[in-house]
Amino acid sequence: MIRMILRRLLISVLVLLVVSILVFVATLLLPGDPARAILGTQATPERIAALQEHMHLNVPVWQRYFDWLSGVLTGDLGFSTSTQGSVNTLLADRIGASLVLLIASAVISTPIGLVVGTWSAIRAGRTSDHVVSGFSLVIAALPEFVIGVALVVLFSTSVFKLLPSVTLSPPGTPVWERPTQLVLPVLTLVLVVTPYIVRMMRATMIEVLASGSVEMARLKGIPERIVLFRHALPQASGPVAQVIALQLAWLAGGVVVVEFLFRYPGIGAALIDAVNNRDVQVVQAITLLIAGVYVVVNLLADVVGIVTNPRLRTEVAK
Amino acid sequence: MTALDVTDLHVSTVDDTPVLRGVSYSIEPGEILALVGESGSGKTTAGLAALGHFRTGLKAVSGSVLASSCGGAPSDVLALPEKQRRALRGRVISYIPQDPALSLNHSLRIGKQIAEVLEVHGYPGSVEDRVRETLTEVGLPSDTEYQRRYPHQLSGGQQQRVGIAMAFAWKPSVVVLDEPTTGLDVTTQALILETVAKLAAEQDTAALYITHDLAVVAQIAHRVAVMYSGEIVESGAARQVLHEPQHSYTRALMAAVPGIEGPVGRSEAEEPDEDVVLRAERIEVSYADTKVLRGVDLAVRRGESVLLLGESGSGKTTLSRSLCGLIEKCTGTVTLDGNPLSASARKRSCEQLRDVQYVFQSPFSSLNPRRTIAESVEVPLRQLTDLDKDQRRKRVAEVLEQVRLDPEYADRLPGGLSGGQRQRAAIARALVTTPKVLVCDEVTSALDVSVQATILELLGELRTELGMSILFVTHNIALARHVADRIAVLREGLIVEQGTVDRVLDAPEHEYTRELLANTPKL
Amino acid sequence: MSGGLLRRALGLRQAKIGLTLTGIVVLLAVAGALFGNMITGYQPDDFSGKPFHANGMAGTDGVGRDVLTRFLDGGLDLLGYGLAATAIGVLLGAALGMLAGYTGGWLDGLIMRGSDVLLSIPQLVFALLAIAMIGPKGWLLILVIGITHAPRVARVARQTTVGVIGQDYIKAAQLYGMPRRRILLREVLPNITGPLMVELGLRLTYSIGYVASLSFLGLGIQPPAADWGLMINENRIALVVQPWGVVLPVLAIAVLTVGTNLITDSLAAAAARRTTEES
Amino acid sequence: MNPSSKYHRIGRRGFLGLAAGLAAVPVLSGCGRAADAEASAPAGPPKRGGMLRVGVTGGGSSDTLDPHIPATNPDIARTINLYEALLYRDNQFRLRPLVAESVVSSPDATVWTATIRKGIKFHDGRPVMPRDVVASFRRITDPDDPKTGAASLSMLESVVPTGDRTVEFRLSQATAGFDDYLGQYSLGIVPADFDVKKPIGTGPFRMGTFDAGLQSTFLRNEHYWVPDQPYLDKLVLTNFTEDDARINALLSSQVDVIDQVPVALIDVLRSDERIRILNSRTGTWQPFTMRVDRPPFDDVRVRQALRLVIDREQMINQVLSGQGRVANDLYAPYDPAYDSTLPQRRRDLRKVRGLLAAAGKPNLEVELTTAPIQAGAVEAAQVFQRQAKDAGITIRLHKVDTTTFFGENYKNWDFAQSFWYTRNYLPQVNNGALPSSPINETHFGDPEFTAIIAKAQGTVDTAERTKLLHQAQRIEYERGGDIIWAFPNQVDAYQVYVAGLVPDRTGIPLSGYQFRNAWLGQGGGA
Repeated sequence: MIRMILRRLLISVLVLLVVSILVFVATLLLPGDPARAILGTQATPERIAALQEHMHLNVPVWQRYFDWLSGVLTGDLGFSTSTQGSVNTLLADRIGASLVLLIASAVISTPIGLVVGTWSAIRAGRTSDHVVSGFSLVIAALPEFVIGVALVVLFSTSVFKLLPSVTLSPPGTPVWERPTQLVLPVLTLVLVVTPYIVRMMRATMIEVLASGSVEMARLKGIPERIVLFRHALPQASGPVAQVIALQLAWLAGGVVVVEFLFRYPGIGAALIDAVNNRDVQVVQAITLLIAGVYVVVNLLADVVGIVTNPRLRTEVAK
Repeated sequence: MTALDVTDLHVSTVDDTPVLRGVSYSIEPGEILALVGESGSGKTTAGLAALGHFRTGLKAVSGSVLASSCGGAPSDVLALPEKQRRALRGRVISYIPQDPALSLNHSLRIGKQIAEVLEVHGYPGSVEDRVRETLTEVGLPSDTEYQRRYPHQLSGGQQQRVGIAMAFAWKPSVVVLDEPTTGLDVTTQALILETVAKLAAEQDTAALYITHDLAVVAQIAHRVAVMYSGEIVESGAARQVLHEPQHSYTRALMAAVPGIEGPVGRSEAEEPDEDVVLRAERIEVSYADTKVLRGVDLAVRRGESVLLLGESGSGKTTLSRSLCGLIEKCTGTVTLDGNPLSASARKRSCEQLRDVQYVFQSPFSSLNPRRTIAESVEVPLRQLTDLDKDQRRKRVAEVLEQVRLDPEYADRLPGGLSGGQRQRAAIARALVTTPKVLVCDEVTSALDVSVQATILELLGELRTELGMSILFVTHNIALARHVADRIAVLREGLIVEQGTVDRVLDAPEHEYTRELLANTPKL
Repeated sequence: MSGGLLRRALGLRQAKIGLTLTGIVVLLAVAGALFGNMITGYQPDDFSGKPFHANGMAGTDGVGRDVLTRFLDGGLDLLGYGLAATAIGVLLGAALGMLAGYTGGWLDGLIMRGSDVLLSIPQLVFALLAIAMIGPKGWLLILVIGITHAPRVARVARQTTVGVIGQDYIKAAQLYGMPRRRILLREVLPNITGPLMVELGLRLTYSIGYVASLSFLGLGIQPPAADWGLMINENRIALVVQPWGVVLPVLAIAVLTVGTNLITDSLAAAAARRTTEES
Repeated sequence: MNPSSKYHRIGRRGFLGLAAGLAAVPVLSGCGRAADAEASAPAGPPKRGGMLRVGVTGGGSSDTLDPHIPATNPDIARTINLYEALLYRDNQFRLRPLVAESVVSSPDATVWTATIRKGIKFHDGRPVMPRDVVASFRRITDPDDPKTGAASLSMLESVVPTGDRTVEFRLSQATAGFDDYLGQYSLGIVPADFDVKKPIGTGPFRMGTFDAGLQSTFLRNEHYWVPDQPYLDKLVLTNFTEDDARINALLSSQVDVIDQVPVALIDVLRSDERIRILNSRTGTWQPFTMRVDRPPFDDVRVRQALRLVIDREQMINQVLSGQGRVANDLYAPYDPAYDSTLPQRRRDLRKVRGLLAAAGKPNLEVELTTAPIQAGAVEAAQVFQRQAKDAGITIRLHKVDTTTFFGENYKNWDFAQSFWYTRNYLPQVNNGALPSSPINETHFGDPEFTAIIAKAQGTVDTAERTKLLHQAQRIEYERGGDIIWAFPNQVDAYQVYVAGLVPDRTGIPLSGYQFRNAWLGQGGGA
């Protein structure tokens, strides 16, 4: 088992390494000279040269990559040209803010998704199941900004005027100090993510409930509650961990649009800004960060899958 | 007093297609009733109905299922409220499933799974002791270490014993066994049957034994009920039904069962190396660390039929595929008429490919579901011959006729054909290039026994008509006299015994062959 | 064949609803682009009043253009981009997935590890990365969304291909010396159309969402084009005073994606049913 | 004004980025502190005390307290309130003394003498001495590290103290409007021992706290030279990168004052009785720039055609929501020498077609590079594109991001856009219309024009100079490369209880950020 986990770990590290190369190479293709972009109208050849020197733009590409990578590994994410400061400072508060959004959404949507999905699976074929399936199918189709805008129209501007539609913390204050501002962004993410969890949970549970071992448990006369919790749910835990991981990983990327929509001061909004400003190192850092979250979350899901599966956990009898 | 009394049971699908049409049977304590039928006859539905369980998509329409616990008044399982019905299950009526690998919970230790059935119904004594006891009863170790194992740490036979232990833990008055030995080799099957019979007798349990295998029935059942398309067409004492069947279906069924005694063995004198078409020497195949074939020598003579006998895991499919060039990593030599064949079909010439053909085990998997039968049969011609379109079409029609397949099926997709018809089409595809050697890999094991008989008959006729050689690969020794001239017995990658059919069946030399013959149930 | 699958899927009520919804929006987008100005009397870039005023049925946008006209004109690009991206993604993904699944070995490893790398970057983030590099060009949107679909489609294609090549009829084809390309095209492909059709629908739904999202972020279709995603971005500042500029495109995108998703789900149901029936 | 600070980088996403903006209007309107108080416009004499919270557009972690390199709006606001130059432009765009009492020219305009205001002191109480002025200008024109203002002071040879309170500026060439250059806010006078870490100047406020990219606070300068001023005890500047966040902050009374209201939202804000709009006519301009040395714009008829095809009123209506005045392809409207006698150019499609036909380009097709360099810039390009279509001219929009816009091709786009603050004519020409100008986007280098300007620079006599400048303006009117279609208004907003903010012509938001005049009435100053 340890070997399998280590193997997965190694693969994850390799994937991240390749991602880092990809991201680095991609940003090399950026048009325009970052030094010139920083200096803007004050660009004289001398100052450009000096800045290029300072930014190590004149050393070979591979060396820049290793400089950058060793920086990233030691926690130095580089220099943001548009804010003229370190990427660390730029992202420090934003990572926290995004995490708040991410964790709040995950903590709300996961249990709801699991419970509703299971409930729907138990009642498969009945009206309530059809309603749940229909709803989740419809909502799952909607792009996040459509849900977000709809929520704004519904709760903020036009129908009910209850909640703020933009995040408006004075700079420097943590986002969670104004919880009402978190409601709509979190709700949007919850609505985006929950249908997927519901659908996957429902499908998995229907399959598990139709499996031989659950049928056997029922034929043993085991009460339905125990059948569900002892026989059905543990079998679903592997796939469900995968789904949750996938959704968490999705959230890491999905926050981009939602943060932009609600003016939420997280890394997603920072990414859009950086793309607009062609702020190379910020784009690099955020992309790598999101990819990192993605890979780590998936790794965790795999580990959960390995640990909860007795077949993988124990030796096979010879 | 009757332990289980099923009366006029009607079951249909939710959209009202009848599945069971008035099934009635009863079993006395200590009696074993075999419910026999081919696939789709409704026997499993009838068995599960005894526990008041209907699979998704099915519903009970009418009828009653009266079960009596030892000494208690009979109660109608179907009419009981859910809670009381549940109280009966596992305690008064228990169930042993077809495939323990699918039915045991893989995330629970086996001890726990057995204990569970005792706990949920409130076992009066010590659960721990009873678990140990039942494990011993089914012939498994009962120590704590063993109880802490997970199902995947057991072999198939052991898993099925755990299933039996669960079923007999409460000493139920009725046990329903749904093809409990399918997929097990004959030796294990014999042990399981013995255990079941012993426990039923000891505990005075009424057993409903669902099976398609008439030979097994002869071995275990007191009485037999034969099901055909949702009805019991004939029932009675085992001996009577098996040997003096009344109903035409039963008679046909009995006739189709290949007996190991069979007709007459077409035995000729053993004259090795005479006119060998296909010869394999020192064939070895390994996957990772496992040697599947460990140096096999085999020869097939012109016009001869050789039965390659082996249980699952013996390497018989690997061997037959190696001969056809489907196992690229096999070593050793395969020669056709003295000319060496490449291990890879891709490197064999068209002529070589035409001369050695292969029929797959499952006709459900060997035909592309997106091609019509005619298209599938045409493929070898298109790939391996220079015939033009018209010639090909003519040849396809010809060969379809040879396998007695109605031309109207030619333009259908495999989905529109029955299993037997599909297998005929698959055989047609193999014959379309008039091969010198036809390798048939378990071609009947996916088919019902009545269909099996017709396919075997067809193969026999074709061999005579076309004069080709057949390598008939099977696990079922009972087929030997029906199809083969010679037998080669494969065990763990080695041929342990070869000889004429009569010689091997009548005077087996190898211990393993003897064991196989002993454990094979006979009618 | 897949025609049968479609027929079977369209037999479902859900598919009929989906088809109707999709049809309405597609019709709106196509007819709107062709005849929009006849209905409203304005061209998409004509000025009909002061910015964010109530002139016309749905008011004006941020530079005083008629919102209804632009709404009618704004769906076709989205549809076209979505379809093109989907086509690229599904074709590329199916080809790679089938190749990986059929060939196995190092090529399989290379393709699948490569797609792991792509998969570890969320699709939208990857698109943003590309747009940051090259700028918001139409062809880039199509290409990058297509490329990010590919590994996801490839996974499905590979998985189903592996399932199919385990079937004996593939062995049979090998036995008859059928070349690899022909096996893939004639034996494998027809048998994975079900999952691929489902992928097609799914990817179309997502493509529409991504194109619209990127336009909404100001990084997709560029002004002065009338485009639903872009309109939402341009007009949401005045949501309180002139909501139509946001509400109309939001509704259209919602109906469209819900429609395609309903069809996709029906396809999945039909494909699943077909598989069980055939086995 | 100086060239490098002319771009508000704020409008990066400009209009487009305005998010759900007003979405929060009705929501937040209930929670403001002024909602229940009887807030009404203050009247009577200014009241002392209180804290003014200002929401300012833009800024970032590159924010600085350096008086001589302000770049973003928050930088400018800080500079104006911490430091003072010798002269400044008042709300009417008149040149007024600040640290200097007076600045007078020698007859030949080669030597300018500034007299330091009597009794003026730095924040730490030290009087301003000539050596401080000298040191300040040395710091600005340091050849190793030239500051923002250095570019416009190329004619400055030396700064020499000539008395207790006088300093002489000696020039290498006669410069008639030299005092105009001294009126730039980036030429603040600081102590000779100035250190950015101890930001000391003579401004109405002294530094409190400074958090780059976020917020800075200021305290009243007790030594300020204007009696009673400033009225406020405390000033807080908060950066808002996002327009909608800034507007919502105002509506929710998190700030008292904001700069830069998107024009399309003026009516919406106006309908809120707690809010007042500060609408300033300015001399800022957002031209389309055509390179006169590149085809097809090297043909003057093409340039004229494009100037005639634009519908200026419609541009103002659609792009600026009516907030602006029609311009006549000339800048510097507040310069006394502005030539208002030139006929107003109006749209004339017949003439356009005639000109294009004559130029041999009846189906003119050009590419316009646009970027959100300023609120409304991309919209202006779109509206112009549509207007040109009426005359059969095809304008392809090449939309780039600001970084690309200001990247390698900056100042070399064939056809693009620009944005300038209010300036007088000669400084503007020096900045952008001469071959030697730092930012000559049109590559305008008309020899006749250059000669006239050179002559005007050295002409001290006002009437004579005005005549020359009229000639120069006529040349630009006829042959120039800028399409100047409007002078947009500067629109800011404040809570009704804020007083002392008046319309300002400079184009710098919020009365030129001169918060020394601001005070709080009933309801404010919490």
